[in-house]
Amino acid sequence: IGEIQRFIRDDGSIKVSRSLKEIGHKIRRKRDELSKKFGRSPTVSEIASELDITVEEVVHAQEAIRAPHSIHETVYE
Amino acid sequence: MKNSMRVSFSSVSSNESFARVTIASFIAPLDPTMDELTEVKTVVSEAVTNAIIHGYEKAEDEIVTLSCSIDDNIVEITIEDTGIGISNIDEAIQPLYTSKPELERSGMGFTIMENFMDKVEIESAPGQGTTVKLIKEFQSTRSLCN
Amino acid sequence: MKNSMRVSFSSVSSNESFARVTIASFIAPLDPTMDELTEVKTVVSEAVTNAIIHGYEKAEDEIVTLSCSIDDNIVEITIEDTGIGISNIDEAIQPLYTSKPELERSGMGFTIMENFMDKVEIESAPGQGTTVKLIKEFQSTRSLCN
Ligand SMILES: Nc1ncnc2c1ncn2[C@@H]1O[C@H](COP(=O)(O)OP(=O)(O)O)[C@@H](O)[C@H]1O
Ligand SMILES: Nc1ncnc2c1ncn2[C@@H]1O[C@H](COP(=O)(O)OP(=O)(O)O)[C@@H](O)[C@H]1O
Ligand SMILES: [Mg+2]
Ligand SMILES: [Mg+2]
Repeated sequence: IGEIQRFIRDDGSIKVSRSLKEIGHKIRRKRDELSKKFGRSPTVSEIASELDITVEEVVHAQEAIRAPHSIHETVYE
Repeated sequence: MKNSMRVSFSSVSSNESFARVTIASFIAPLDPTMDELTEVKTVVSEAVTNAIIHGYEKAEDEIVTLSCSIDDNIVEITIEDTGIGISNIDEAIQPLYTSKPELERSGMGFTIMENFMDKVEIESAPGQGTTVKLIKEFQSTRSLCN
Repeated sequence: MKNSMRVSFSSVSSNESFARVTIASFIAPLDPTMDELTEVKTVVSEAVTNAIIHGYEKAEDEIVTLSCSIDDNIVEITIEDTGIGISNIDEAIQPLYTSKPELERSGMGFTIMENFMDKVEIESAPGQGTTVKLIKEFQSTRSLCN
């Protein structure tokens, strides 16, 4: 129920595609920032706690900003 | 759009989160609102938790199965276990009824499912297990109104 | 930690993304790095895409099965189809080899799998289908070193 209230505060009528993309961009920025800071790739839970979101959200939102047909960008980015 | 999936997983509580992400990711192509997505994740969570703590009484080496089929904008979800089953379904679905008050269960699982979904069907036999079927129709024309 | 799951889904290309999120969510409790997560998603993606476009030649009414088991920090993933199969596996795994140059395939799918995973095993029989098994050991002590 806490999860529900949080989404209502965040305007729950927003489309999933848009909301996930926004979170996805935050994840990407935070990943780059923490990679520099740590000198290694941050873990999923480090990203989640820095952004104050759940690991579930990290996992689902990360997919939303993947451009389709760009497997090689994903690999070599 | 027609699509279906069926996933079986160990009855460990960390898989509640796995089930939530799995269903969310499967219905994401329908582009629901965040509220709708949260509702579907919540009902799946409730049913999977029931399977683990009631059906299997927390035994971790059992299997829970989650299926989902999408036919146009109709989503049908089932959660199955082969656990102890429910002997009195009418009693079980009463708001606040719980057979495990010692676990601080709210007794609101089935009520939440009935609230968030268009249809809830429970099939259960003592000693055989429980299947909960959840159906919801999503608005298909919403993207035209944006 | 011991856990396993097995998911079957329709051979439609939108399920490539579903498979990526599903595997990511299942291994998330191991707390992988974002790089490791991307790598695992990529190999699953490559294998699922192969099943759909090569195994089933884009027929959308077939079934692809993805399984994963976690035993401590060892992750074993299989991707199965019951499609056309591979007659010459040694040739198929060569970097740049593709049987479908007309689709602008890179021929790098198996090479990517071999790069990102500790072990890749392919079982295939023409007319019967293909099973790709991928194994990777994750660091179990990462959280202790922080
Ligand atoms: N999968 C199941 N297997 C066996 N019993 C179940 C199952 N799901 C629900 N029940 C029974 O129905 C009751 C009500 O479920 P629910 O509304 O979710 O409340 P709660 O889980 O808080 O007890 C449970 O207390 C349990 O007795
Ligand atoms: N699941 C499969 N079923 C049938 N053939 C396959 C399968 N996976 C791979 N192959 C064969 O192996 C070749 C190499 O695969 P891959 O390295 O992924 O390159 P690509 O997919 O770009 O062709 C494919 O072109 C195809 O002939
Ligand atoms: Mg309950
Ligand atoms: Mg390929």
